Amino acid sequence: MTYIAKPPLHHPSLEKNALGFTRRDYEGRISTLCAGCGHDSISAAIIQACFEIDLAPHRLAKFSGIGCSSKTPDYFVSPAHGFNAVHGRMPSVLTGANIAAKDLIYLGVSGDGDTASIGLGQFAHAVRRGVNMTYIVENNGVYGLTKGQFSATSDKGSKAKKGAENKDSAIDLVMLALQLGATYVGRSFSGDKAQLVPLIKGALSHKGAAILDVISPCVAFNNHVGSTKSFDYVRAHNEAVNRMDVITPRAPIIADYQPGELKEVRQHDGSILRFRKLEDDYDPSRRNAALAYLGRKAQEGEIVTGLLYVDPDASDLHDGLGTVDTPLNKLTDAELIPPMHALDKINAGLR
Amino acid sequence: MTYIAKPPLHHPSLEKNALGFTRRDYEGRISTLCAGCGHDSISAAIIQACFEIDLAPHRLAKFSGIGCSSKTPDYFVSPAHGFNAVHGRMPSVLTGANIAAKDLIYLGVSGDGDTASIGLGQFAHAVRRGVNMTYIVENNGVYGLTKGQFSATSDKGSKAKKGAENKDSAIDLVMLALQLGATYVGRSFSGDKAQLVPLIKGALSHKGAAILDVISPCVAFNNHVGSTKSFDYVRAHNEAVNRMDVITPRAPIIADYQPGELKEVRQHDGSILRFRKLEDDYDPSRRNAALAYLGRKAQEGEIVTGLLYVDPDASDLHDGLGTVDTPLNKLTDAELIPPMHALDKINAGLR
Amino acid sequence: MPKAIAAINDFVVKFANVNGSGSASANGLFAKAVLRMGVPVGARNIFPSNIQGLPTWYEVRVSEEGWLGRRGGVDLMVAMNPQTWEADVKGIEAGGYLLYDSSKPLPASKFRDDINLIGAPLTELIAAEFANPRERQLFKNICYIGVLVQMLGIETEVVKQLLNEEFKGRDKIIQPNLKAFELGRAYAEKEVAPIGLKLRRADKVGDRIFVEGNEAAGLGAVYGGATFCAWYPITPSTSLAEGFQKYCNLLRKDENGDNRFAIVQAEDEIASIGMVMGAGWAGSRAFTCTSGPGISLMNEFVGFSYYAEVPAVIFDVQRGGPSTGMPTRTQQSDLLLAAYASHGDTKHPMLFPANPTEAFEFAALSFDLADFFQTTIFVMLELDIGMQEWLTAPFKWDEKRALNRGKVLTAEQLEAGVAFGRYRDVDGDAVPYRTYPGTHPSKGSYFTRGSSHDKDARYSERGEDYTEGMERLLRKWETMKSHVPAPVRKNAKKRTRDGVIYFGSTEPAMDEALAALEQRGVGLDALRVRAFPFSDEVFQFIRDHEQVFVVEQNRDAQLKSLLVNEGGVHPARLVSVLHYDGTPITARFIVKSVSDKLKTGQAAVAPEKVK
Amino acid sequence: MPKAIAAINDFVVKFANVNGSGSASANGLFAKAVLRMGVPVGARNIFPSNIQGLPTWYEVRVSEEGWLGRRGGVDLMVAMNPQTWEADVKGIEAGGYLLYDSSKPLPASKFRDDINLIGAPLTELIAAEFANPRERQLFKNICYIGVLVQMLGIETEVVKQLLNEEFKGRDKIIQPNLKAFELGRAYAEKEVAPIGLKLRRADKVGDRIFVEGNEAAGLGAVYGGATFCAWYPITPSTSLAEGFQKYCNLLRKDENGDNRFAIVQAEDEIASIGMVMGAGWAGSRAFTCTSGPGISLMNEFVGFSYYAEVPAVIFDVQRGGPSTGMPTRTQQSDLLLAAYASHGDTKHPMLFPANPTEAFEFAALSFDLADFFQTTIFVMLELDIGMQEWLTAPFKWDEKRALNRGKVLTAEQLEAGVAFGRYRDVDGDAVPYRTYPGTHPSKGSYFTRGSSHDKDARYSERGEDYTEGMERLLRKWETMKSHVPAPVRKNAKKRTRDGVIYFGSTEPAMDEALAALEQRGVGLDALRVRAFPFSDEVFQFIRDHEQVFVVEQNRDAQLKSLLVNEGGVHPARLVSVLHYDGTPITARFIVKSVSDKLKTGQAAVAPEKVK
Ligand SMILES: Cc1ncc(C[n+]2csc(CCOP(=O)(O)OP(=O)(O)O)c2C)c(N)n1
Ligand SMILES: Cc1ncc(C[n+]2csc(CCOP(=O)(O)OP(=O)(O)O)c2C)c(N)n1
Ligand code: SF4
Ligand code: SF4
Ligand SMILES: [Mg+2]
Ligand SMILES: [Mg+2]
Repeated sequence: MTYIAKPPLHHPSLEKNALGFTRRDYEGRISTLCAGCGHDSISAAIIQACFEIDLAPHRLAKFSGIGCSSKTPDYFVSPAHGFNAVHGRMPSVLTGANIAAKDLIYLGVSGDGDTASIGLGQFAHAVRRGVNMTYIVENNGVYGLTKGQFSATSDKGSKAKKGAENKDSAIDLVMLALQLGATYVGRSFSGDKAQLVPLIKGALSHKGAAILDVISPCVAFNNHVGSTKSFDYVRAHNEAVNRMDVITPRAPIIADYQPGELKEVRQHDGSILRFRKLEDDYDPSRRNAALAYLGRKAQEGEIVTGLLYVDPDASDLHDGLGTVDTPLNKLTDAELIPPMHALDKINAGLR
Repeated sequence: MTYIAKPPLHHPSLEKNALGFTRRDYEGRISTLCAGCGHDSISAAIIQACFEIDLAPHRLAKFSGIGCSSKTPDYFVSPAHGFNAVHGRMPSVLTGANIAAKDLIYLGVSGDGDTASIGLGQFAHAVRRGVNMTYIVENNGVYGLTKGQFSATSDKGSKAKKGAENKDSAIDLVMLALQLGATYVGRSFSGDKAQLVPLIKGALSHKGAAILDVISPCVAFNNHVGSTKSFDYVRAHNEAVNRMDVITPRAPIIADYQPGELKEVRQHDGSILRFRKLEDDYDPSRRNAALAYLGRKAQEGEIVTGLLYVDPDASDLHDGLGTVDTPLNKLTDAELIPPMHALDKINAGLR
Repeated sequence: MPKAIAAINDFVVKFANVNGSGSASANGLFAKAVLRMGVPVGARNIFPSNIQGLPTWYEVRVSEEGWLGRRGGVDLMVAMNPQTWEADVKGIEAGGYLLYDSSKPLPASKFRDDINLIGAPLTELIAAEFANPRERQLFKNICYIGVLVQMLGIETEVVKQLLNEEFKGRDKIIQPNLKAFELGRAYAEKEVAPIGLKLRRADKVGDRIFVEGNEAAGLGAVYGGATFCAWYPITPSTSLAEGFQKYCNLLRKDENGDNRFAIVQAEDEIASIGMVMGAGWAGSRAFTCTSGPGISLMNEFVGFSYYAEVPAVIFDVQRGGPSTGMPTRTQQSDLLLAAYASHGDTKHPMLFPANPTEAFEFAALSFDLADFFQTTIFVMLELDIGMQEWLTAPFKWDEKRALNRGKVLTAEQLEAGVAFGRYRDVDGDAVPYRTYPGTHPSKGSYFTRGSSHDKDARYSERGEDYTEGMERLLRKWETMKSHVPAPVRKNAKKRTRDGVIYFGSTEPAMDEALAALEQRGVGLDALRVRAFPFSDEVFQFIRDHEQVFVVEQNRDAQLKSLLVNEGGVHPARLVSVLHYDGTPITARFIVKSVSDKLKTGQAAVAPEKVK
Repeated sequence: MPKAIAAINDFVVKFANVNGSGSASANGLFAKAVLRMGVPVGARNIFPSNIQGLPTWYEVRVSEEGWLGRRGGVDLMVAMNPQTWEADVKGIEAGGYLLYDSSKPLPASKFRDDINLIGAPLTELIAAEFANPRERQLFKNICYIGVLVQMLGIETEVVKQLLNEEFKGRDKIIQPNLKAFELGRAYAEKEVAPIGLKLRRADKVGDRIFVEGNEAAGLGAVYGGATFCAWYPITPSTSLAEGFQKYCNLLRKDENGDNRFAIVQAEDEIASIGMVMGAGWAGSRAFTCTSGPGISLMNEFVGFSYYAEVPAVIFDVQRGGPSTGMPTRTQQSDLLLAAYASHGDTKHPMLFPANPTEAFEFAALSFDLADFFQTTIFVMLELDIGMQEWLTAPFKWDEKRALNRGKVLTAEQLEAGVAFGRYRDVDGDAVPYRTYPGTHPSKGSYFTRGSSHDKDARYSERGEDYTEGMERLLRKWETMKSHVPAPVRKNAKKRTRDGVIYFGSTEPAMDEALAALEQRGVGLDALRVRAFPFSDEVFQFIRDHEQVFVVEQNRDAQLKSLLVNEGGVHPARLVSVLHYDGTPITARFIVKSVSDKLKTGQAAVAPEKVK
């Protein structure tokens, strides 16, 4: 059992933000994830981001599907309502809530299995609709909660040519989101707080569908994007200490690197992730260019991180629906129930 | 009620192919689609293609979901087994059959609603797996059988910039298929037999997932790729002859144009489709290049047609699964049931 | 040749056409004309699952007495579809009438000698006056209406009036219609001898309206305060979403033309119900409408709604199952699935409207029930109600009626220190309190999940927490029994030991059947069930009778199963009458089945054999 | 201080640990050691729905008499988890024993004075010998096994032997384990006084094997000729697919190492069942394995399978519902859903294995049934069977047994002119013939669809075609009754008017309960139901008794509902005994419930109140 890593040094958790909340006000229940799980680092980043943008904790609405990643909304921002949906169907639930209460900030947290396998359809259509939300995929390339099977993103990052020879070609959620019309698209790494926190802040402030693909290593099943052997690896590895049922607590992996830099990150199973951070002067306003760049880099086996695309004045689902400013869940009987004479008129028309 | 358009001129239906079959041997039951429906033209093209590649009719296996388009497998190649699955789930059924009987040729026919809306997830994952099949989307940008609602492809072809302002951004199935690793990807128009028949022949002969997006106008609901008003249009239009329940038989739309040419096709509702046929010297071996080209043309409001990408020596699902050459459905008891002594050994190991 | 059927204001006319040919609205015009004559009609479209070119029928029951269900049999057949000619001619009662297009001569073999033939050269008449083929196809329909109107003695003015109303001011449309109509009428006046079937002006329609159940339900959702519809097109439910849209545009726009509603066509049914869950959870009244296949797909979320206690309304416009089945035929065959949908121990309330008026009322009511009980309410419509126009009581709404949003704690209450535990049974009715998201800065937030939880919505794997919650859900189920619509009882004139239970669209045919049986000296007390869970009256009714017929439009006696399972009733006392070929049940079928079973004393056989 | 519990080869040991700490296999070693002593054990893991850091328990029932179900109560608690210490200590029977880590002193308040305390400084012992923290955590487990072995008098050799078998030749692993084991054993030898619980070598295990039901079912699928598994991971069914994979790799590779099988991890459960449909349709034996949520998602395809008559096998390893519920707890609560899954009128056969041996047999059988009846067969496993190791009869296979592929026409037969109509009832058993795709160049092709069809699989909207098909499906259902596994009856020693019906994992607890009740003079005839539809014997059994208890591990008496609904049984004669908190039912619970109900004469109350 691990606590969300608290920011270090003299009780910074007692600092107050513009609304007078301390970081503690954005914390949640004790995490039940494995010690060192990347997901906990992401929860910490979410807490930091909400604190820094001065979001009143109860104005947030948290959603998730099913999986270790999907458990995390219970571990941050307790004053916010949370909704653990069924597996792979969180996007539709979030969409419905957003339609009902447009005055809240919507955050969806999911896993690569929850989003790219069972949830692919709902993910794609929520993006198409431009639901005003921040959607974070905690991507470990594996099914953690069910003990280490591959997910549809498992091969991401491996050489495209080789990739073609792999059983199933991997789904790159970032490219998919771009193609489906997401208006804020970024990728990062759970261990790169310096990059992740600003990305989340931007996503929470963005109007429209903001998609963040966050690589997040699983310490229990040592899987990683690009790895194709990790499940066997777990068996072998665990057998060495003679039990299939041993999960050794690990320290979270940290990665701190500069714009433009290529960073090789070694995971718990020794595998390497090759992160390429976008240059400072990268222009995130060109959708097709972003797609092309990602395609090129993927061929070189690099995982591009950073803010890949943003349309600052995107419109969202409510614009399309033409709903009133008052959230639908706050409309009064008077606004909802038509007068009796309207009914008389309708009856007359049906005779 | 219409018959599949028979090829014209002196009983060509009596010509024999290499196997001694006449075109009639590839026909099906009488179509119950609306007179002039683009889907019937596609059925005719399928018949032509099967005839020309000398496919023994019973070696074909036909699959579809639910919709007007999905009814068509009943209207071609009667000697082949057919399977009308449930709505949007045909890809999984075809995959299972393909795994069971690898010695048949697999053809899936679907609609844009069946594939891009409810079926998006299964479509994407069947493509990822490289199922050895020809998958034809009879794309009319509308739900025909349920009377004219939009489908997820409804806006395709309209200016990307404008598109961005539309409610939902459209799904381009061709770009999606390319990104998900399809190894044969093409687009055509139901009225362009000269282009369509060869595309289908190539797809049927290709090993791996071959995806064809075929634009196919709906005469009843006059919808078309890019149209955003067609449902209202139907109402208005039909009202002019004072009934909501009148479907006027139409002649199918024909389009014959040259490689490299830009062809404007006027649909029954007067709307325009702008087709750009690939140059003869287009190189279909570069996946990323194809994606980029499609993106560019889409911005110019052009629908690129032709064979966009092909990997001639692609591997398929069975390669990944390492199955024996004998189709699984032909394995004998002897090959399937392990000997008793194997069981004794297993028992011993469990004491 | 048997005696020609003679009847005034009491007969069945059936039209046989090809779909997409424009017949539907012409036939509808005929039904409306009869209504305008003050004579009630029950009218039903029987249409194929395709868009153009297949057989379609329209059956009109004319009944001054007011029997609006299907009677069975056809007195006058308007046979306009060569594909189905044979069966259509065969279907006519001996002594009945056949109206056909005599433009092309037909061999005698095509006819019957025990019916009365009325040929009218419709094609010729129209061809003489209209040039373009589309108009020719189209106006043939209105032309035979002209013939009928003349033959039956319907007032011409009535039809002209209807045409004028329908196309107010659009002369370009009205003129050719009137012309075609007059062509038929004049021909009949000259060439067709008066027949035994007559329409005579009466005053039996009253203030009733003529409307489809789906449209009524859509309107009911507007009055019920629904703000969000997430749906996926499927026959026969599509027109419910369209009805909601139509009336929202009419009644739910604010002064700036902005929408006090939202309608999303989802990518499939799982997404539809998922969106409804999210909206219901957030405090909007939300619904989806679908049919059998959609219910099958929604199972997982329905179970979630039951266990996490999230309000939702699902309109299931039932069609012929199983699987894709008969999409354009009617059935009552989703009861078992809806009642116990999803894995694990679950139960879900259902409402059974019997006509468009109740479709309107139950639609509105369902949102109060969903909000109060925080669970999924199924409104079990049927194609026969949803997609058919019924002559039914006008819509009413009590101006004083407020929306019952159930137990929702406000910021003020929380601020005032009201203790909040999401799944606590505070009031003893097993219905817990909830909060909308964002209600209060520090109090009232909770976590909704489909996994096991304790009274305060915290994740828990403790057996005690789990069973406590599951038992409360059972108690909540008990509470519902007195909140859902009570059954409607009609007693036989004389005391009787026999009863009959039925529901939904069976009502009109049952009314006629009960009268017919009573005439034959068979008296049955009748109970129309209107909701699940069943209230005690239902079981009291069963206890009050030795044997109870249960009339259903499905194969497996699904309502009977629910009665037995929920009420511990001895199955042997419930005798099933089942009609499930996809056509609406008829009075004659009920009369015959009940009479036969009474003769053979079916109800007496050993339990194992019953059903 | 009550008398210390004294028992030989008959007691309950429970281990309380933290998951992911390596305790599971250490505890498993203990159970195996007892078995090697010739004494039967029933062993159960109770684990959380997470990967590391939450409470987990392992309960071992030691019973020379052979009672392998849960008895209830704990005689010796090995309390290694501070999180659950209180509840764990509380759970011990008065006079029972508590083994704990005494490295850190604990206040008296933490203990009870009516139990016997056995402290062992496990942490210290290990810390003294092992440096790295991971090893320290790990070997603490094997260390307390050493203490137990010594305390209970298990032969040390047995444990050493087991370790050597498990890690054949891998000394680097064996040595530290032996060391840690010896540390604990030696300590106990010196410091722990002998206790009242003793293990004595016996010869009661016989040739039985110790195996999980999921692994057994996976193996059964291999012998049953399954060539394709499409699945989606979900607890508690995942290990079934893994078992199939393991045994396919062992037994189904050809000489070139190519696979005579295929396993696909689908993107979700809808795709899994869809693939199974396609493969079954094409003539391969295919299955999927899942749990409740998956069944909910598969509804639509299951209905398709019923109506289009496509063979499929679904293993439902049941867990605690509804919704996500209790993923790692056991229940029997998917019966109603599986029996009537999907919209419209449908019924689906179910098999109820009671242990891994039957899981093996029924798995193999299910493919014959699916192929012969061309419909979905549900094999209803339970977490308690699937994910627990059971001491069970060894697997057997009759070498002469051939796979029954059902009514499949070959090219030769078609060539010879055998008439083929896909949905015709040729043999009078209502089971039609089918063909595999590609069988014959011109004969034998047909079109499979979920929409209404006629005898020859042509699309049809005619009511007659539809009802003919639906009635044949009912007759097919009748045929099944004599083909599915018959119930197993055990009569009480003396004649009795009371009976009990149960199924699945309830068997071992029921066996012990029946014996206990008999001792108290309560004799019950017992019937274990093994399949749905129920054969006549089941209803005969009910007729033979005045009252029949129905013991189930769900809240809503789902088996009772099926009995009443399918057999027309009077619900009042069936008295439910329900256990559904997610833990396996215990003998003590059954004894108490039955005794209580017999006292209060429950069975006599009015029908409406029953259940
Ligand atoms: C309908 C359904 N199918 C399967 C499962 C089992 N299940 C729980 S979590 C999970 C996968 C989670 O993977 P991912 O989304 O990547 O989350 P992670 O644990 O890796 O963070 C699955 C298959 C389920 N809960 N519901
Ligand atoms: C589960 C389910 N939902 C909805 C439907 C109703 N339905 C039938 S066809 C169809 C859409 C068909 O659109 P498309 O695939 O584009 O085919 P088209 O008719 O346009 O050729 C729908 C929604 C269904 N049959 N099953
Ligand atoms: S299993 Fe993997 S994903 Fe799940 S909590 Fe442990 S480390 Fe994280
Ligand atoms: S409705 Fe449209 S798609 Fe369907 S058959 Fe008619 S023309 Fe074709
Ligand atoms: Mg994952
Ligand atoms: Mg379409």
